Order: sequence, then C-alpha cells, then structure tokens
Amino acid sequence: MRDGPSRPKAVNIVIGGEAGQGLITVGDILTRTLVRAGYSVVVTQSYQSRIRGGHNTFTVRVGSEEILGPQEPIDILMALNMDTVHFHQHELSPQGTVLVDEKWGLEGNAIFAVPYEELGSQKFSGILALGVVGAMLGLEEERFSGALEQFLGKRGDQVLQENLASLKSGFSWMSSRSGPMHKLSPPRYAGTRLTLNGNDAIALGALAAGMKWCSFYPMTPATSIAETLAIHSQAMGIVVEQAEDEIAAINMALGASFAGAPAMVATSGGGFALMTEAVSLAGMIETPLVIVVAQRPGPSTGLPTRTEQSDLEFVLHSGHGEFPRAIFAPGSVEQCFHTTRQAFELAEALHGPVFVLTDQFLADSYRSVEPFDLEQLSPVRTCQVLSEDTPHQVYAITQSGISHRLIPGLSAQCVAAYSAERLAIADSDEHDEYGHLTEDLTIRKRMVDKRLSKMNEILARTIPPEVAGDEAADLMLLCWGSTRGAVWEAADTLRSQGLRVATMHLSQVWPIVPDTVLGHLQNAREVICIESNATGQMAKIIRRETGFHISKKILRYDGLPLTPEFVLRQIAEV
Amino acid sequence: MRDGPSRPKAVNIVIGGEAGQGLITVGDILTRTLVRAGYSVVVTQSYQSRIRGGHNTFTVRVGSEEILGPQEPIDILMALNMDTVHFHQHELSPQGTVLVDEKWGLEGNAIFAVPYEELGSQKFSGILALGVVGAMLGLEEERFSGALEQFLGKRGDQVLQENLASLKSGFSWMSSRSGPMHKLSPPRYAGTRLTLNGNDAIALGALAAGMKWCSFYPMTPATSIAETLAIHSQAMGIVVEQAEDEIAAINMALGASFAGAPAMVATSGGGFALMTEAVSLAGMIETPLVIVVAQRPGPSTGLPTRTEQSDLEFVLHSGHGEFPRAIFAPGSVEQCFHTTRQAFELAEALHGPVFVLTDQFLADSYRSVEPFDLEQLSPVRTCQVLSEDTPHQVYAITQSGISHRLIPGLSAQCVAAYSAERLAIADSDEHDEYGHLTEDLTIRKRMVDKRLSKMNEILARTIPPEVAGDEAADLMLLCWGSTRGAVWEAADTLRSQGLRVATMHLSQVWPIVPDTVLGHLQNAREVICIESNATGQMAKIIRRETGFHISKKILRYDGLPLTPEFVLRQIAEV
Amino acid sequence: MVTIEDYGTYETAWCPGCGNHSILQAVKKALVALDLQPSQVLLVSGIGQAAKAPHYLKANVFNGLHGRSLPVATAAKTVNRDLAVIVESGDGCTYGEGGNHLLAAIRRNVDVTVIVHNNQVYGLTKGQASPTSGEGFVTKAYPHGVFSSPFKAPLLAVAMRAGFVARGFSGRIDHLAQLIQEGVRQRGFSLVEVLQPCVSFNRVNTFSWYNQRCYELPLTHDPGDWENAIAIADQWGDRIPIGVIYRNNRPAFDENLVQLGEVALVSQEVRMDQLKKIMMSYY
Amino acid sequence: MVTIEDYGTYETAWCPGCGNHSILQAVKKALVALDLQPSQVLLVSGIGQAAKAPHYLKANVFNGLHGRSLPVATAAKTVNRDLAVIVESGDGCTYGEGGNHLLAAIRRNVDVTVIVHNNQVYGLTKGQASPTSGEGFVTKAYPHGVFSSPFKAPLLAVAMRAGFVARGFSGRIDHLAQLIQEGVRQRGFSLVEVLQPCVSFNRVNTFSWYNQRCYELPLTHDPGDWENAIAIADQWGDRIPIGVIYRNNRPAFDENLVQLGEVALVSQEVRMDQLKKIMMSYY
Ligand SMILES: Cc1ncc(C[n+]2csc(CCOP(=O)(O)OP(=O)(O)O)c2C)c(N)n1
Ligand SMILES: Cc1ncc(C[n+]2csc(CCOP(=O)(O)OP(=O)(O)O)c2C)c(N)n1
Ligand code: SF4
Ligand code: SF4
Ligand SMILES: [Mg+2]
Ligand SMILES: [Mg+2]
Repeated sequence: MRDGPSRPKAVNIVIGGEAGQGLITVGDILTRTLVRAGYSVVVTQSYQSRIRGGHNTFTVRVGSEEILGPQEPIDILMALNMDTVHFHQHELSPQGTVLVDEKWGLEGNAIFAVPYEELGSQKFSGILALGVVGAMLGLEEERFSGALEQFLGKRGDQVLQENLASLKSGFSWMSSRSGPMHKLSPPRYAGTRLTLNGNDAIALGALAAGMKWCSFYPMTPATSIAETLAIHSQAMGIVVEQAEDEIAAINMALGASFAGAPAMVATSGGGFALMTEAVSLAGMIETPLVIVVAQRPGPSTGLPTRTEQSDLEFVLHSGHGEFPRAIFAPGSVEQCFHTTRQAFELAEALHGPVFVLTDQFLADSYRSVEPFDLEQLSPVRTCQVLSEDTPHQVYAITQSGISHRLIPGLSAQCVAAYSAERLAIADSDEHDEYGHLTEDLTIRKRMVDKRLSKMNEILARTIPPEVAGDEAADLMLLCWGSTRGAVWEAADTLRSQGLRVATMHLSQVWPIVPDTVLGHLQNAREVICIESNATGQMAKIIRRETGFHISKKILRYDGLPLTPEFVLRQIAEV
Repeated sequence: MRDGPSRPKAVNIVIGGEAGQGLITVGDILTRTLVRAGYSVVVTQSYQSRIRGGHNTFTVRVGSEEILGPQEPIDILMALNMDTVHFHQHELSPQGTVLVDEKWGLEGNAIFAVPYEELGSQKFSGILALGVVGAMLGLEEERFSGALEQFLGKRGDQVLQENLASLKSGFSWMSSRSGPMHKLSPPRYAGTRLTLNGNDAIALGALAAGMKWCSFYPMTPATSIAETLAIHSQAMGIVVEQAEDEIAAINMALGASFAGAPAMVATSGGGFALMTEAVSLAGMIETPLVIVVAQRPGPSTGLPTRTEQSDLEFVLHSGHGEFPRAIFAPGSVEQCFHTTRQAFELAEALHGPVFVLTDQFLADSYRSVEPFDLEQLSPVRTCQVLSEDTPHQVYAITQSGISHRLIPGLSAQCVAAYSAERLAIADSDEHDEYGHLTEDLTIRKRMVDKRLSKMNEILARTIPPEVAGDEAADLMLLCWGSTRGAVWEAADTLRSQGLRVATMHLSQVWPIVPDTVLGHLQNAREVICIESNATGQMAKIIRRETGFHISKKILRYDGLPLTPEFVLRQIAEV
Repeated sequence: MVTIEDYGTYETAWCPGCGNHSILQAVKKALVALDLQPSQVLLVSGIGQAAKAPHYLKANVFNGLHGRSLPVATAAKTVNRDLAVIVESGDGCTYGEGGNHLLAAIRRNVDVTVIVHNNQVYGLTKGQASPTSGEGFVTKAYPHGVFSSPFKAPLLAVAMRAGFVARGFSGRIDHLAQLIQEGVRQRGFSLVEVLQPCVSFNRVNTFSWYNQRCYELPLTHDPGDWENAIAIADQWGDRIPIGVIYRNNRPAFDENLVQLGEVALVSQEVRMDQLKKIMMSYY
Repeated sequence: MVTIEDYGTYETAWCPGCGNHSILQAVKKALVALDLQPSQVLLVSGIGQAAKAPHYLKANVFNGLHGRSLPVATAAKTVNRDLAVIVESGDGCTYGEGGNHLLAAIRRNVDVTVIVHNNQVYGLTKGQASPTSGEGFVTKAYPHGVFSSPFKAPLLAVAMRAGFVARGFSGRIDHLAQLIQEGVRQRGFSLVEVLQPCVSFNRVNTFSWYNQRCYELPLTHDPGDWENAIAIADQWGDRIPIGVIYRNNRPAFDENLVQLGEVALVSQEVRMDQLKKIMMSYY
C-alpha cells in the first residue's frame, strides 16, 4: 500500500464549441504538445450524437506531476462560440480565465478577450487560441509548432504555413500582453511519452498479442478500435473487416479463431446484445475470442456518445447456458493495453470468450503513456502445442478441463504428421471428445463438468484487486474500470483532510476471487462502492460472491464521467 | 402450510421406440383417455433431435390421487422396438411389466409377450399395445375408443375403423388372458378435466389475457406455443406471424404492442439471445411485451430437445443498460396459464418487458387440468385509460414512474378528443417527456429514475413464494419453475420417513422480495437449493438479494428432468 | 384539408447542406398531398442521421433500433390498417444491418412505404462504408477503397417483384414528393430509394455528382414490364434513372389475413366466448 | 489420389428416403474428383437437418449457429486460403435466418461454395414454412397456406452478379457432383442450390415433383450472359432449369486484401518490429 498525497496541482483547459468547429484538432494538438513536453494529461471528450452544430467540449487536464482523473473546475475555457461561455461560465475555478473573441463584446472578471480578427483569419481562431493558451501556460512556441507540423503535415504546405502563422500570432500577442497566467511547473518526467487514448491502447494491446483478425460493425464508442487496427493492417499484415452486422462480426471472428488466427471484435451495448448468441457458441466450441465492449448509457440507443458502466451484469451473464468466461475492466490507458493483451493470452489458454469492458470516457481519454516494453512480450501462438502426441480428440476430457486445439489444415510448420484423423471439429450441439454431435446424456454431463472446470485455471490467473491507501481505513472506496483515476484522486483529497482512506480497484471484474477481496473490505470501517451506473452492479456481484453487503453507493448515470469532485460531493452527503 | 403425505400411488407407463413409430399418437390417446376418466397424470416426453429413428420415450405417470411430478421406476414398459427393452429394462419397478412383440423371442421375468401379428397388422402394434395396457389398468374399452375417435376422426373412416379394431383386439386378448395386472383405483375426481401441456396452457393464458399478436421463429421447445395460437387465430381473430428471424419476431411484437395490440414472442435460449437488443428497447420505450423463454440445455445449440433451467441469469440480465423487468417461472401447467395471463397484465401495468421462463419438460408435460374460470378473467385493455385529461406526455414523470400510454391513430372509441398534439412517440434514444430524442443530461437522470422507480409497482405485485410443509423444518427444499412437482413429491417421501421438511417454490423468480423469502429460509435448520442447471443460479440470486448463502445444492444438468428419485438420491449424498 | 403547417417546423441536428433537409420537405409535401392528418401517420425509423427524420415533423413516431424498422412497421400496420405507415432510414440501416428484413418485407408485400435516405455512407458514425458505397470508396477501414460490389436495392426489389419500386433524388423535391405519394397509395410494399448527398462524409457522390447523372424516366416507361424494369434498375453510372421503376398488383400482406376485419384489430373486442370453446376442445 | 473411402461412411440421423443422403454422396464425389484430402477441406454449416451433413464425412467441421455459416466461412477462408471452404446448410438457415449474410457474401465475392439443401421447408423443427415454400403451402402456422412469395435465391444471386450460380437436384447425383466441383474451382462466391425432397414434411415438392420438372441446361446456355441468366434463374414451375446458370470473373474477396501473402495468414509470424514503429508513431 502507498500513502497518497492530496490532489496534484493541475491546469484544467476546456475547449468548447460546435461539432465541426475543429475543436478536436485543437485539442489533439494541445494534448500532444503537452505530453511531448513531459506533462501528464487526462483528456475528457464530451460530444453529442451529431456531426455539425450542438455543443461539444474537449477537456485537457494537465499537470507536471502524475494526474489520474478528470477535474470539474475550469482553469482555462477556450470558447470557440458564445454558447460555450454561457454553458460553462459557472464551472470556472476562482483563478479561471475565459478566452473569448473580442468581437462578442463580452465583459466580466474572468473574461479574456482576444482580437482574433486582428491577429489573423477568423478561420484559424482555434489555432490562434491555441497560441494564446500556450503562452498562458508558459510553454515554448516550438513545442506547439512541432505538433502542428506532425498533425497537419499531410494536408499540404500551404495549410501548414497558415496554421503556423496563426499559432505564432496568438503566441506573441499573448506574450506581449502579460506573463503566463497559468504557468505550469517544469514536468517531473523526461523520457519519451506517447499520447494514447483507451481505444488506441486496446488496439496496440491486441497487436502486441498477435491478433490477426478483427471484424466489427461501427458503433460508438468502439469504432475507433477497429479503425485504428485497420490503419495498421497493411503494416502488420492483419485483416480488419467491416461486417454486415454484429452477428456476422462475431461469427467471422470465431471462424478466424477456429482456423488459427487470434481474433477480436469490438462493439458497444446494443451491438453486443446481437453477439450474445455467438458468445455462447464460443463457450460451447471452446474457441478463443476477445470481445471488447465499450459501454455507453443505455438502455437501447440511450446516449450514444456518452459514458456509463451499466453493461457489467449483462456481459457477465450474456449467452444462454453455462460456460466459463473472464472480464477485464481497465482503469487506465496502460491497463487498456495490458488487459487486452492478457485477454488474448487467457482466451487462448482457456479456449473460450474473454471480455474487455471499457467505456466512452476511457475510450476517448488521451493520456501520457510510457512506451510499452514490447521486447518483453511475445504474441499468442495458436498452434505451438501441436505435436505427434497431440491427442486426436479436440475435446479430450482432462483434469483441468483444457484440451488441445487442432487447427484445420495447418500444415507441416505446426504439426509434422498431420494425419487425416486429426481433424478440427467444432459443433454447437453437445458433442463427444472428437467434437461430433452426440445425444448421449452421460457424455453431456461430463462435457459440462469439463467446460466448467476450466474456471479453476481462470481463477488462478485472475488479476488481484489493486488496493491502496491506509490499512484498516475508516473508509474504503471500491471501484472498477474507468473510474479508477477519479476515485484515486478523491481518496487523496480525503486523506489530505485527515481521513484514513483506502481504495480498491478491480481491473478484472470476473471472476471475483473472494479471498483477494473480502479481507480488505472487512478491514475497513465503512465501504462505499462507486460506479457509473444506477443500480450498483458491482456491489451486487460482490455480495453474491463474497456475502459482503455494501449498502453505501455513489452512482452516476447522467452520461458524464465520474469526477473526484462528484465523489467528494456525494461522500459529503452519504 | 399443508402437511404432505407420502408419495401418491401411481402407475408409471413408458412407451418407447424410434421417432416416427407413432409413439406420440399412442401416448396422446393414452393420456387423454386417462384424464377423461378422471385420473391425474404427469407426462414426460424424451426425444432426440431427429425425425426418424433414434430412441424416444413418452412416459405417462397416472394416479387416482393428485400427482405432481415424474417417476423413474417403470411399471409398464411398452416397447415398440427391441432397443427400448434394452435401454430401459434396468429401470423396471419390482412389479414392472415389459410389453414386447412375441416375435422378438425375448424371455425373462417381467417380459410380457404379445402376439401382435396374430392380433392384427404389425402396422397397428402401437394401438394393439394400447388395448393391452388399457386392460392391464382395468379400464373400460369405451374410454379408449372415444379418445381414439376424437384423435383420428379427421383422418377418415377407414383409418379409424382399423384402429378401433386393433384397440378392441388388444383389449380382449389381454382381458381373456388375465385380470388387470396394474389396476388403477377409481379416480378421486369426477368433473371435467382438460389434457394440457405447459405450452398449451401458455397459449391459452395469452389468449385469456387478450393477446392479439404473436410473432415467432421456430425453435424447440417453444414452437408449439405459437403454433397452437396459430391454430386458434381465425377463431380468436388474432395474428400469429412466423418471422424471418428472432430479431424480426421481437421487433414486430414491439411494433404491434406500440400500436395497441397486446403482444408476445416465444423462443428458446439461442433465439432469445438474438432478442436481447430489443428487450432493452422495450425497457427504454416502455412498451409492454411478454417474452416466453422455453429453456433447453446449452450452451449454444446444446441438446435441442432436452430440458434445463440454465437461462435464468441470462434472462434476468438480458439487454444492455438498466430497466425494470419481471420474470415468472411456472411450476405447473395451471401456473403456465395463470402466470402468462399475469405477465400480460403486468407488462401493461408497468409498460415494459415481462418474461415467462419455462423449459422443455414442462412445455411437453401433459397434465390433467381443471378448466379455467374464464368468466372471472378480463382481458388486458391497452387504451381504456385514455381520456380527455390524459396528458400529452407519453413519458410524463410521475411518482410511480408509470405514465400514460398513447396509441397511434386510435380513434373515437378510445379517446374522444384525440388531438393532433396527442401523438404516440417512442424513441430508443434517451428522450424527453414527449418521447423526443434529447441530449439534455438532466432529463437523462430523471428518466433513469422514472424508469427504475417502476420497480416498486412490480415489487408490490410480486407473487410470494409458495411455502409448504413443516414450519421450523429440519430441511427446506428450495426450487423454482418446472421442478416443483418433483421437489414436492420428494419432500412428501422424506416426511413419510419422519423428517420435518418444508418446501419453497418460486413461480415468480424476479424480483426477489427478501421479506417473503428470508424468514422461511432462516427458520429451517438446513436449506438445499434444487435446480436443473450446473451452477445453482437461483442460489446465487438469493444470496445477492437477501444475503442468505445456500451452500447445499442439488443440480441436474444431463438434459433430463429432475425427478423425486434424483432428489432423494442426492439428499442421501449431501 | 391538411396543410404543411400542420406538420410543424423543427430544428434539426443535421449539417447545413445535407440532403436530408430536402427529403424532409418532400415527405411533408407528400403527406399534405395525401391529405393525411399527423395522427393518421406512423413514421418508423432505425438509427442513423436519416432515422432522426421522424422527430422533425408532427406524426406518430417509432424511432427504434438500427436496422429493425421494417419488422416494427409490418406489425403496426397489420394491427391497425387505418394507419399510414412510412419507414424512413438510411442505406446502412435498411440495406446493411436490416438486409434480412428487407428481403422478408418484399416477400410479404407488407403495405408500408420505405424511404431510404441513400447517402452511400454511414453518416452518424462518421464515414464508414455502407452497402451502397461505390467500389473504391476510401474509408478508414478500407484505405485502399471498398471492394464489395455496391448493393443495388431497386434491382433486388424488382428481381423479387416488390409491389412498388422507385428512385428519387433529394435535389428534386417535387418529383420525390410525387414518388412518396404514389408509394403510400400503393397497397403493398413500396421502396422509395432517395439519393442524398452527405456533405460531411461523402466527397464522391456529391449533389452535383447526382444532379448530373439523374434523369427522370420518360412517360413511355412501363413500370409493369418486369424485364425492362430489371434493365432500368440495373442502370448506375453516368446515367441514373429516377422515377417509378416497377410496380405490380400483388395482394398486400394484411389482405391475406382473413382474420382481419373491417375494424382495426387493435380496436376489436377480445372473443372470450370463442376462447371458452377453444379451451373445452382440450377435453 | 484421394478415394471416396478416405471420406469414410457414417450412420446418419436422416430419414430413409431423404434427399440429403444423395447430396452427401455428391459432395463426396466432388471432393474426390477435386483430389482434396479431408484435412484440406473445411465444411461449415448452421443448424438444421442439412446442417448435420458435415458430421457424415471426414473433414474439418465447423457446425455453428443457425443462419450464421457464411460469416464463419468467410473469415476461415481469409485467414487460411489453403483450405477449401464449403458451406452446407438448409434453405431456412441460408435464406431465412441467414439472409443478410447471403447478401453480404455475394457482394464480397468470398471464395466459398455454398451448397443449399433446399427442401422448401424447415425439416428439423418439423415442418414450418421456409422462404422457399411455395405459395399456398400449408403449415400449422399458415392453415390457409403461405402467402409470402417464394424466395428465388438463384435469381437474386444472378441479379447481384454472384461469382457462380448453379442449381442441382439430389436426384441427379453425378450432375450435382459436377456442379459442386465447378463451384469449388470457381475463385469467388459459388451458390449451388440443391432441390431436395423431404419425405417427412414436404408432401408437395416430392422426388417425382422435382424429377418431372428438372431439366438440364443445354450446352448452348451461356452462363456469361447476364440478361439471359436472369430469365433462366426466374424460371420456376412446370420446368425448372438445373446446371450452371451464371458465372463471372470478379476477383475474390481475399484477392483484394493486399496484406495477404503467399503463406496463409495463420502461419505468418507476428510483425513485432512493425509494431514497435507503429507504437512510436503515437509520440
Ligand atoms: C446494433 C447497432 N449497431 C450499430 C449502431 C451504430 N450506428 C448508428 S447509426 C449507424 C449507421 C448509420 O448509417 P445509415 O443507416 O446509412 O444512416 P445515415 O447516418 O447515413 O443517415 C450505425 C452503424 C447502432 N446504433 N446499433
Ligand atoms: C437462432 C435459432 N433459431 C431457431 C433455431 C431452430 N431451428 C433449428 S433448425 C431450424 C430450421 C431448419 O430448416 P432448414 O435450414 O431449411 O434445414 P432443414 O432442417 O430443412 O434441412 C430452426 C428454425 C435455432 N437452432 N437457432
Ligand atoms: S453527416 Fe452527412 S448525412 Fe449526416 S447530417 Fe451531416 S451531411 Fe447529413
Ligand atoms: S425431416 Fe425431411 S429433411 Fe429431415 S431428414 Fe427427414 S426427410 Fe430429410
Ligand atoms: Mg447512410
Ligand atoms: Mg429446409
């Protein structure tokens, strides 16, 4: 356990405007610049389900120390339109600044009017503002221009030059006016840091695991996982296919996996619902499969571009009949990478479906991430274990429940003597050890036992909860998945107020290993379960699995991510 | 609570043979004859997933007292082929008789050879055997010929006459040879009894509720529900439509219900999996829908014609996001009728999805059933509550969470002043009170609260568990759904052995109302949960909802129904 | 007399310049021309940009699941034949996720009119290929361009002898309104595919791309001639025909259901007397 | 040289007299004629009587979900192009539940051969109507007979310009085996629809019903002529054409995937060196 300090000092920058005003471009460049400069960031993207108009924000919280979660009070509000001022003015921190266009004629304490027209074209007000903010933060201009070049390089020289000029113009205007109003301390970290969001990291984790097939049907907030993989498909020599629907996507993935290619699907709640029949199939034919479910608020279409953690119970019980599974729920961008990799390993080891449960907040949240040590990682191998002695029975009944996979048609490089008898047979019906359909009810029972006994292997590999803070605490904050950062920082704040607080985060939410959880919960005087849903799904699972009843819950389900401030407000209430 | 006697005296008749040998016809006529004669029956059908060949049985357990569950030892084995003798000989009761064809040349203690060829054509050996068995049971021949006429009447006179002749021939041969070897006591009940299986009763329950639309995609063991409804569709003026797939089936049903027709779908595990996206839709748009899930062993295609109770958790958590639901799990054919009716009422009251969870055993299990008192029942009305004052807001936020439905286009007979403003709007996105799409996150939270608060109405209406037997018992047997009869009879046997035994049956498995369950469980010295699945799903739910941990379980998952004998054997072990 | 004002005016979430605005206009014009009250109309849609359309006029609305509007419309129409049931959704929704329901609806000849906003792209999810995307259309998932052959829904519908098959263009509002009107009047399944520019994600099939290619079928075109309709429906490229391509007089789905009476099924009393007889038949 | 014995003989769960027995024979004959080893063949099926077929010969087998064999086959073929991938399933499976995947597979032109055992009924579930059931076919759910128009898969496949479209009859085993062979040889999507009597549930379309109507397409028939193929594929009734109806030379799905090399994807090493570069591009 480690002792937590109070919340790290950070500057919270919100870029607000209409869809289509380019705020993502500005946000991306700002983020990448800060990360490259060695700062720690947590990005929160909040957008509507439309392509133009409406109101979106891109929030970059930046600090020189490591920061983990989002923050509510706004230090710098970059308003690309007047609505933004209107919507967010009341969220300003005491020292907050609102960047507005001089032309709007706004006045007030925090208002900081910039003469965009004077400084350059209106068209570039986003980039101009970026220059202004860069100077406010006390950073060097070159840092931004580098990122801008990388970002806009491919759009041609003219565009780049215009943008660079705007950037410079904003920078010098601000520098000439006053000193840095929100100066960042020098960053604590030096080495190379990558700018990755949760979905990027899932894609990289899959590639590191040796994924060769990803099929998908577009669905926010999962789409970018497959699209990122597609961008790298040529270089990696993998196949990413947009399917006609989610049912096709998952059945394709099972076909690929059966044929020997580590495979993945990525979707969100409604699309996942359509996949549940095949989840059960994966359980029955014992075929490895990684299923990423990126959650958004339900039921049904719900709020397609917002965040929630309300599909835990659904994923846990998805598919008819009974079969083992595992569910990861990464709490950071690094964990997105690692748990996705582990998901492939586990799927291959247990011959069945393994889930990665993420959500819109984490999917879109850029962070500064140390490069992963790829040398230490080796990809999953589907056919390495085949040998002369490999039994012919694909579903041989073993002590562990785990048999030997056979891969259809795989030739000499895997199996020297691939005999005509050693065929890969998969059947969704109950089957015998060879994989052929059977109606023998004695075999049925043995096959159920075999499949379920694989749970032991999963249990043995389950990631224990991450517990931090005071032992025998007055208060234990329990969380899972993407809310880790918010909870961790809330705990730090509580500690700084003198409370003895512990935190527990589950990055693997199934199975629950009571031994690794119960002691910690019992040690705390009080436990609060914190979740982004309305019914406290994890609390229910904990009670079912351990008998420990958590009656106090902090639940958020308005579509916005949990923040430390939200947690603290609620704790004050409970 | 009632005191249970030991198991009722009964004769257990097994008809065995290949698919296509007509054993279902023989079984049906036997069953109907016995029911009409006033006997109580429990039928168990066991068949393979093929149309010809293989090995099937049709088992009729018959008693003069009320019997509730199946029985393992066979009193009369009607072997239509030699395999049947082979497969079931060891299951004979001490006084058991095996009816075989003289030609097979079999000998042995229990063997009772009938000269079928001598008595009539080989083609009618099933009916000949029926005559023999009728005489063995000491029944009058006319009882059988009446049922035969009803059954074969439509096939033409010639067929009927030949069958009647065979029946007579078998009857007189047996009567001339010996007295009734398995004589039934006179039946206790006089009045009219119907011969219904679980699926028949579900269909009738739906009709009694005023169901007007049923869409389905064929899937064993649910198909016969829709097909039974279709047979009556002309008389009842309802629509039954075979859909292109299960996704269409449930979306059709939602369309019909939205437009004002009480609607139902019926399917099994894999088909239900495909429906889960729309289950969530029903929750979101608050549209009544009854969903019958007839369980069979999974995962995946599993054993398509066998029985299991392994979809409880799946159904309970099906659909992404969070919304209220209720799940009935009838324990008898009568309960199939009543819970299905109630499901329609509840769906209409709560504006959302309600489930009826049955299984192959109950679906196919014929019983003797008292006619339902239809006069006492009134069908669901979708538009009775509309009036001048009905608010325009379909999703008006109310205390109970329940708003007023509006039905598109419904004219004067329902609403006098159906104004242009009073339109029925449903949206799978989060919506405002009028039903229109919204991205307002304050409304979002209020809508979640509104929807979830409907749970109170459901809780208030939940059927309490049926508890029977000794108070403060040494042993409490907990069960749900179709296993009721087996558990009830096992308890009776245990009591006759001097144990103080109580039983609890849940015919509504969601929500669990802790107050109605916990006390009973705590009163017993020991609780055993009995389920037809491999993981003890109900025990898990009970722990989650009440904190009560049931560690002792009797679980059957080989595809066969739970029997009292199975339960007793296992109790001896645990 | 219904007027266009009866259908209201709403703010939309569509991009300026999007073809959807014009399609919305055409739908309203058609409804007015058909003299239908908003309460007589049920608009069913799936999910996508096009599928938002029903929120932007006054009518009964079922905005359901992506790809699943046809089953909803089928049942709603059947239980209440007094409603005019119109489906509006995108090419992805209707031809992609919902392809199986399109086949079934054509076979049933269910009396609904399906207006497919065909922008040859997935708009709402930001630019993925749709079944109608042209070969070579570049997306993130297909950096070398799409290679599945584009789905010609009108051709498929003609081949399957759908009740009514037409194509319109959002750039010809009155012509389109006329097609929608005829579609709604048709007693049976009507497909009205509408070419619709997406200014944000389809830089290939732009307004002018369509405008240059679309030609109205001449008056001499006989929609009853199946062989010819096949050839017309197959046309795509330099010239794209718009107008009524094919129609026939197959009975509509609900006309086959003998149990449906004069009064809409939803308004009929439940026949409890019949039920008693049915129950007793199990004696 | 592969012999028919290499494919083994198994007991089946089919009814005596069922057309499936002959189709099984034809498949084996075709595989032998193609000189394929059992280990080179992957048979993919859904659920139904037809879908049991892969269990009755020696080969790699994926007997998956009802309606979902095509997506499985698509991916398996793509990751291992060395496999001969053949789908066998029923009319209900392929045209009913699986209709959307049929459309997509044709558009992708994925290099698999789909043998549809078309008995115009749902056999395994005991006699419900299938998409190909004739108008008026009486089932429990349609006491007045089916009224949806029967699905003509070959017509649809020709209209969509599938790679290879053929129809066979289980009563002509050698002719059928020849069609299957040609289908497997075709580099692209091949539909081989097989008319198959179901003695238990289809009393209309019996062996002799088919036998009387089926005629082999003459040698003069040009499968490259699309217009004519449309007319042939549309034929149904007194005369039913069997043979290769249509074919073309569109590149197969996997041929469009530039990243697929000589060696099957499943056997390729993971490019960890490339991954490092990719990761660092996020700097
Ligand atoms: C089951 C499911 N899968 C995926 C999605 C995500 N989704 C929403 S709209 C859409 C595509 C829309 O394309 P189209 O139907 O052409 O409509 P457009 O936006 O172009 O008008 C997708 C894939 C969803 N809502 N539901
Ligand atoms: C999702 C799903 N729905 C329904 C079923 C039930 N089912 C099994 S086979 C079958 C129909 C089979 O018909 P067809 O494909 O024509 O094959 P046949 O038995 O006639 O050869 C159905 C509906 C299923 N297994 N899975
Ligand atoms: S993204 Fe395309 S389809 Fe959607 S509103 Fe904008 S222009 Fe129209
Ligand atoms: S039911 Fe029909 S399709 Fe199935 S095996 Fe029997 S004859 Fe063949
Ligand atoms: Mg589109
Ligand atoms: Mg069939």
